[in-house]
Amino acid sequence: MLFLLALLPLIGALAPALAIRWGRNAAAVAAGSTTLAALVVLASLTPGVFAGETVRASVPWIPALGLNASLFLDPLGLMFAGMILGIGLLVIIYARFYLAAADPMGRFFSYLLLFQGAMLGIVLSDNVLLLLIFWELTSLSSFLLIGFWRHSAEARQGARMALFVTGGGGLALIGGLLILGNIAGSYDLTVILQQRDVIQASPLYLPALLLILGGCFTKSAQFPFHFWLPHAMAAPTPVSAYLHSATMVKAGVFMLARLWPVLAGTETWFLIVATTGLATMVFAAWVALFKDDLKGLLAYSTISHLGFLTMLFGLGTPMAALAGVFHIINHATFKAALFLNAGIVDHEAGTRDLKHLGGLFGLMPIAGTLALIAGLSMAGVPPLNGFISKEMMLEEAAHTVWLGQPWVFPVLATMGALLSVAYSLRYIVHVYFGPRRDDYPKSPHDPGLGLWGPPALLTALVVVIGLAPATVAGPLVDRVAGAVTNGASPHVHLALWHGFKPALFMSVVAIAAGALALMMHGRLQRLFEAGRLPPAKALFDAGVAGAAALSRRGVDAVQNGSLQRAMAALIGTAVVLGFAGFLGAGYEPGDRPGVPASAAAVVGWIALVTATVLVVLFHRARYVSLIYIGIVGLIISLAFAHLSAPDLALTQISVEVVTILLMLLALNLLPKTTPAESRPWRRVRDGVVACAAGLGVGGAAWAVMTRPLDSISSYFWDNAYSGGGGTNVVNVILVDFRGFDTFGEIIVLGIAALGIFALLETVGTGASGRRVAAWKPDTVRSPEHHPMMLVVATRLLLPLAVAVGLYIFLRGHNQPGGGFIAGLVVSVAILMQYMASGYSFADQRLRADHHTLIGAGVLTAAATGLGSLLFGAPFLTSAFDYFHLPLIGEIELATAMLFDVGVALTVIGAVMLALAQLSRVAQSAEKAPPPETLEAMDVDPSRTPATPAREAGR
Amino acid sequence: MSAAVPYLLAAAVVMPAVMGAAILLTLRHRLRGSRLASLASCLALTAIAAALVAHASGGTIESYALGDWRAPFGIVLVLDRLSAMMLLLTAVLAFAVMIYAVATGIDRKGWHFHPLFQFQLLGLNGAFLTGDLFNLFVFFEVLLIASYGLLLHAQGAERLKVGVQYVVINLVGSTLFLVGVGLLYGVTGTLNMADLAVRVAAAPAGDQSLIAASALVLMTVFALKAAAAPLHFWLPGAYAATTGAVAALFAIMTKVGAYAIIRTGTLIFGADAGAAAFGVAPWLLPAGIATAFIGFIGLFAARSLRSMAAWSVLGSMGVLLAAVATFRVEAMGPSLYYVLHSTLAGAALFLVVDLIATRRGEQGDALTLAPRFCQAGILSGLFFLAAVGTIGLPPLSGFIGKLLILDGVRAAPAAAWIWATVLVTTLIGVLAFARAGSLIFWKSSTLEGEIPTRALRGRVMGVSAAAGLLACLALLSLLGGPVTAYADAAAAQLFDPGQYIAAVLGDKTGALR
Amino acid sequence: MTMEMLVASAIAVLTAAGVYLVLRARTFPVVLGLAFLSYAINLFLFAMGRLVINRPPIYDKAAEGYTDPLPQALVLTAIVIAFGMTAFVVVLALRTFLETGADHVDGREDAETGS
Amino acid sequence: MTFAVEILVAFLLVLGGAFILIGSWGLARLPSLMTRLHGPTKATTLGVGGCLIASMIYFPATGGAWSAHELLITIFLLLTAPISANMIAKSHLHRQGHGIDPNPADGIATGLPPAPGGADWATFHGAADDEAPLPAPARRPPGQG
Amino acid sequence: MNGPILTAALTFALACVSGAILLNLFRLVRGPTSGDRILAVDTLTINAIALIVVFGVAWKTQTYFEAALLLAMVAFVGTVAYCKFLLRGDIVE
Amino acid sequence: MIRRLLPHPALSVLVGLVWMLLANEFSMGALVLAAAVAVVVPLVTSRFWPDRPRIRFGPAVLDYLAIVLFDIIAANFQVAWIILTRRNRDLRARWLVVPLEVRSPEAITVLAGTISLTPGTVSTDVSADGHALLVHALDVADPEAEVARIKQRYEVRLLKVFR
Ligand code: NA
Ligand code: NA
Repeated sequence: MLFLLALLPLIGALAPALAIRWGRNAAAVAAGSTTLAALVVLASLTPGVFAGETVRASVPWIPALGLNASLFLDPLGLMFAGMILGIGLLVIIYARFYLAAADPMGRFFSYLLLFQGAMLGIVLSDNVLLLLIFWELTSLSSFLLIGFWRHSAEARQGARMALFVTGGGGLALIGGLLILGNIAGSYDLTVILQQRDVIQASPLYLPALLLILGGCFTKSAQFPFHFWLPHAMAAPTPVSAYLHSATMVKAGVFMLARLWPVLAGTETWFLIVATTGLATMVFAAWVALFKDDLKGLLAYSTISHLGFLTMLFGLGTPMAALAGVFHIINHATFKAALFLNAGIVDHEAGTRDLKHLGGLFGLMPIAGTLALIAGLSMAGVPPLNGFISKEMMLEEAAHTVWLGQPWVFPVLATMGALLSVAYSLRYIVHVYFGPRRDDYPKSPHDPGLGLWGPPALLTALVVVIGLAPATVAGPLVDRVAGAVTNGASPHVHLALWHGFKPALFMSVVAIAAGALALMMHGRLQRLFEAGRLPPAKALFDAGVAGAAALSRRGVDAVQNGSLQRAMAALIGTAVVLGFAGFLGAGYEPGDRPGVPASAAAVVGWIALVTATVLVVLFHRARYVSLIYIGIVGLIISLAFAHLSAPDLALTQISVEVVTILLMLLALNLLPKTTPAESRPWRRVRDGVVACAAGLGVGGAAWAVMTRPLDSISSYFWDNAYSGGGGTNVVNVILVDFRGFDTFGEIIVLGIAALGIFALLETVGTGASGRRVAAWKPDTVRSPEHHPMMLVVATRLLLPLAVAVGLYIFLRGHNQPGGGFIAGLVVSVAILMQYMASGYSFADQRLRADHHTLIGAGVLTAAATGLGSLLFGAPFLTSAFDYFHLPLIGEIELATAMLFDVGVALTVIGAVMLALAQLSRVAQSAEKAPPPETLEAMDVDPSRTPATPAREAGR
Repeated sequence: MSAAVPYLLAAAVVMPAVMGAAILLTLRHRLRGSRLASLASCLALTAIAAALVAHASGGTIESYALGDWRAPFGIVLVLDRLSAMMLLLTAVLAFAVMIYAVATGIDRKGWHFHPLFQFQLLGLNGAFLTGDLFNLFVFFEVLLIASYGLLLHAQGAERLKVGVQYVVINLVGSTLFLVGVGLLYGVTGTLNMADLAVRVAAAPAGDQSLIAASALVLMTVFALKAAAAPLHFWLPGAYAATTGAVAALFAIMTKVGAYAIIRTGTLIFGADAGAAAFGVAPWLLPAGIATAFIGFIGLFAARSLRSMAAWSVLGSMGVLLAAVATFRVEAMGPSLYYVLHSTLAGAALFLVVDLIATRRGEQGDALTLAPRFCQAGILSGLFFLAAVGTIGLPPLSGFIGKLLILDGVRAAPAAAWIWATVLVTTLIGVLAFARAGSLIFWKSSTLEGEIPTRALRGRVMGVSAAAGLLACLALLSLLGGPVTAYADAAAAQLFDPGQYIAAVLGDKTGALR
Repeated sequence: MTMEMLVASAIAVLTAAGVYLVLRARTFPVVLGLAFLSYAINLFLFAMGRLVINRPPIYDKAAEGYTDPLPQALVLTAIVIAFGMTAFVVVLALRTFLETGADHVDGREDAETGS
Repeated sequence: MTFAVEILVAFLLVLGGAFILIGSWGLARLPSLMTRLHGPTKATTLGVGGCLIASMIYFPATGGAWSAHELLITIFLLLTAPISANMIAKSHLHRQGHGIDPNPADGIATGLPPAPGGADWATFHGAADDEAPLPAPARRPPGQG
Repeated sequence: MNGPILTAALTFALACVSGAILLNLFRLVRGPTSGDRILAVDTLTINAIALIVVFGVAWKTQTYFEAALLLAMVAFVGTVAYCKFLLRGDIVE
Repeated sequence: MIRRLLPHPALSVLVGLVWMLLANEFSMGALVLAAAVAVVVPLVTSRFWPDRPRIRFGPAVLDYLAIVLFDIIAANFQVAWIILTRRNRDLRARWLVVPLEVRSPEAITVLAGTISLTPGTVSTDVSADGHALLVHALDVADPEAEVARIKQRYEVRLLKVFR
């Protein structure tokens, strides 16, 4: 049942959005009937709760977090649920008639039900985490409701401000409740509420309290977090009536009441809560007196009454808590009635400005009467309900000593009551009485029943509770107060007449002086203007705008799109962390004997360092740097050869040349020099970072090389031949032991080629297309494209190089070589043709499609690996055997070699795709002739006539 | 079921590779065929991953010896709860993104989208499954090079500019990765992660400094991928400049970095690692906190919706990293839940933002006013939900995730810092999204006219893909119980590396050398 | 003088040169820097197997011992990957230059080099 | 290995080494690129050839396998060295002819003889390549463009 | 073990090649033209082949033969490419 | 059929020979493989060498090879001597123009290569019509005599080889 109760509005929220297809009434009926259904469910549970039973329902949700969908209904929850649903129903009826035809009513009711569901969730939750979810949901749904009139700037700003403040408070509440739950050892409210002593003794009590109060005070608009509430008045009036009288702002008070048993009663609680409440009550009442906007007046009055409630719960005495509970009911009735009344005035007269209102009583007697009654209740005038709870409050205040001062509370509470009387009377007098005006924007008269019915019902409650409090409200208040105080509340007979107590005296003073204050309104107004606080909205807006500007400036300054900065951060971090790691732990130098260096090695080192230094010094001359860097690659290949790594030497040699070709191809279209840009300090900084990085990596290499190695490699020794069928252990590792690495590696190569293709295929379009079209060579160029001798030589070299490639491939499993190197050798051989005879000549003759080669290569490798699955062995399991063939003799066939075929195909495909694509771009930049007009060589003496031919090269 | 597990494991890495190559080989010029193959592959991967999650949830760790060479000598794929979860996350994300890409036709805007996408999935799955540190490097490279291609997909000057930066910085990162791996091999003589764990734990005192240095260098690389401050510079520009679909897919990319930190940080450099034990924690914690603040401040300062989405990815990474940095089992489960959430939420936001941008005519994704556009109603709702998800408000999973993290880190010494970070950044996020949403949807409604919608692709399917991801967030929230139970169990597994080591090395640990 | 000294110092010099160059503002020197880093790291990774003269990891009855083959295999993989990456980044730099008219790493517009 | 073979191998090595050094010495000391070209193209090639032949003789003589593949490198070098030299000379001719990196020692700008019959040299005929642009070859991306 | 004469010859040859490489470096640094530098690199590569061959004899191994072979090929291709760039800017056209 | 299978018979021989040198072993298996390679490789690369030169195999080739080999070795000493002893300012570096009778590109290439390999001379360029070679000589007293020597010693012999 409880779940039904909580879920009805949430699920029902869909109904109006769907029902709006059938009209506004349908939407309203959908919303109203959902609420009514929930009310019925609540009513069915009420007898049990009144009988002292706590209705519970629980479903485990996230047990790991202690977040369970646990609901319970106790008298406090019952009271709030009743208010939420009851006033909700009235507001829905009212809104049906209040909203204009242009307003999207379906969405309005959906938002409203969403909010209603969230509110119900708060008051029904038996789990504080669940409660937090609903709490934040109220913030979100109220954001949507306040911003409902999206075209209005005030509505948008008000919605954002409300979301920011109440949402922010919600975040504090999260922190507070989590701490609370941790102290109590459970997030279940029922459990927490039993742990008063544990909680109050905990050192975390204060932070928890502060955070929780942060949530409560923001939600219930306590000073200094009150400023959002007046701006939330930009919402449609039904929303204001609902959210800002009975529900959302009361959520904060509800939390105070809910946690009262475990949090209240300490000096800290009293000092913070009661003081804040008192200050808010007086301050807001003072401001309310001077608000000319009806809803503004009501908003500050609401703030003041929330302060009133906060103060009562802050006092920490059971009696005060009881008064608080009672006033919650009373405030909800008269304030909702007044909000709805303000809506009627606005609706009928076309303005809410008190300066433009007055004398409406004659025009709108019904509304006027209702306002009169509700207003007097707000003023605390007998025999209305507001009077009774105010009396109780004053009585409590009268006995309160604040920091050793017995007068503070009584005086200020009286002051609050006085101002409350003043602004309430102002509402009544300045709207309904005084001279009738003729400048109303509209012609006011009493509205239809739909608009005055709901406030009339509420006003009836005001009167009935006032006249017979013990009968009407007594049982409820008694039980709720019992729930709030964990059974400690006194059983008080609610009555109009309390006898001659200080409160009566204070009340009389307040009413008399309040009336007086209204009469002196003009003079007080000047005083108010003089002592006015800076407008909160302006402050908030300026704050947000300032924060936005500041953060924007900060972000722009830090995130300036500089790669150099990012790079320096990365390398700097690595250097710092690397050294920090190294220096933070034990180190012992190794004892591995070094390998003596030959003179040749020293010369190689000199060559390497010379070439490196040359590149660094002259890197701005790009072409020459490429010549220098060739030396570096060469020396490294030699080093690999020298240090027992023939495969590496072969690979490095062949990769090197392809890389250089690639860079030369690119450099053709790039600027040939690098401008001098770095300032000296920048170069010094970079130099320092570079040296530190060099020292780190070189030092690490030194440290490792000088210590012995105990590696897994002996296994590769023992198994390469017997298990992998090869004598070149490196190759067996590549295609077998760690074939999966190689599988990934060729895919990397293939993807790189695809990426290159994608990048260059579109080079003729857009800005780059224009640049390519306008491209002019920036160097003087020889007229000869394809030198004869070169062409002839490469024709001979191609078959030889292909044979070499084949040879290197076939022996790879047993001797240095393998698919990758073979692929590169063949690629280089083909590239030689491209260089000598030209792109068009070579491309025409090379029938293989690069994409196909890559795809086929990867698929071959994958298929080789998958083949093993057919035999029930894992992916990439190899097989090999020796076969005896006639003539040829013993040969070995290994699946690993098929895998290597895949590698070679991919390599050839990738390299050729990249280089062909690059030269194609150069071709279009050159505006080169179509392929068929080009011969392999420019000068062909066997073809050219004996006469001089200057045009030979063209 | 468990008999199929080895095949499923192999399929998770082989199928995308084969699919990618096959599309390249046979379907290069056939759009419809490519799309079908791509979608089928994503769907199949989802099914495979779901089956693997179901298997892993039982708690056994599976080790698959590629090439039939036993660990630590060959390369193994290892399935534990964490890797299974990451696989499923990747597959679900990929499926939604692929639907979106096909629906909006972005796959036609350049070459080789589908092969690159499949190879990207290969890289991700390989990285999550591999049990070998060097192989992790290889798959990092696979996923990076594929991501370069995807990032630059459909090109344009802005994309190229950020592309250069993204590529170059990652290449330097790859170099650092090799420094770390190499150093670790040089000291321990092994590459298998389980074996590394054993050997690092047994390393002599004189080697500790080198191990610690390699650990931190590796962590630098992973932090770069995870975009932890101050290594985050590459992310906002790159993610904001690429296409919506790719950016959405990239929501998982930063998680790879986080995954690697978690994996190596608990397995190799975990509690038993001597001087290197949790050595990254004191660095990662402030970095995570800084990242969260930088991300959310950037979000607040952003000038466009796409860049908001990009910064929000950074912000959520910060929260995640701060939680991970506590290296406590009770914070790790929440972190894993948050990984799921933040990936899907980030992706959803990117898709929603892309939908909005493509409908707003010249205004695109700029935070400026524009007249009413097509599907504004539903998109405002989706944007609201995506924002709610991203910021971490109820009822979507972000709120649960944050509650979990707050609860999980509470016993950590830095709890107050993390709490403050999570709560304050959430508030900044609220403000930022409220401003943006109210501008784009509310304030813009004051303008007259309507933006014409010519040739708008993927009206229904595109929106459905985004909505589907948001529905996943709701589902994560609704199924919070089982999901957190799984995540907590995964965390427990991580903090008991003995299980992993035993599963990979068998009981012959250390006997083979 | 030992080979270890030569190799370690060479690694240091290559790394420093690479780092210095990748910190430059134009794509071309950055590419050169990446190449240097690649050289440095290949040598470094190789050195992790320790330095051994004339003991190639190939079965040979006459051989007295072998060097560690595993780092060699790793370096091979690393070389291939670095090659693919270098090719890609070279082309990317070119394409970006053609698209934006500048080869600044930040894509900054550049008066003198625009064609 | 017989003493005679050892002497032969040693001689070839010494000869090869000497030629290599002389070739590079020529490269270092001769006054201009064209003159420097003479050293490496000939002396170095021959020097390397000497070492290769030494190796070729050495392995069978020490009981190793029959080995002639060093011959392959020698042939390869003999095949490519003239082409390399030719290309370097051509590029030098071209650049000097156009006054790039001027290095007058070779007399290219001043003293280059004309080709017979009034024809120009292929690389350099006093004018830069300023040919008129021809239409760029067009290629459309199929299908998915 | 190699005899003393051969050892001496090997040492001499190694010294010559090393010296030659240093001379190549000198030309590389001095230039002055790009052609000089290309020539220096080309010569250095050829000298490297000699180095490999001599070491092969000294170590009695033929394992590095392919490296020498590839170097010969690569030196040629590299030199041609460098020159082609100077001549035409575009090395493949 | 044979022509189609062996587009360049001479090349096939060369490739087969190279393969045998590479394989570095003489066995039946190696021979068979060499034969296969000798057929396949020229076949797949034949498109890059569309018009093969016509070469007269026989003593002329051997004669040419022998004389070139001898010249290379002998004259290397001469160059070495110049490098070691001659002062730079005493060098008589000259540009020579060698008018050509040979017409086939292959023949000219061989001639130019020979000139470069033999001491004291480097082929620098070919004329735009391909009918003359530009040769740089390191140290030449009488340019005409040197040109005549080149033509007589090499070109005449080459004309016999290339038809
Ligand atoms: Na390289
Ligand atoms: Na295998």
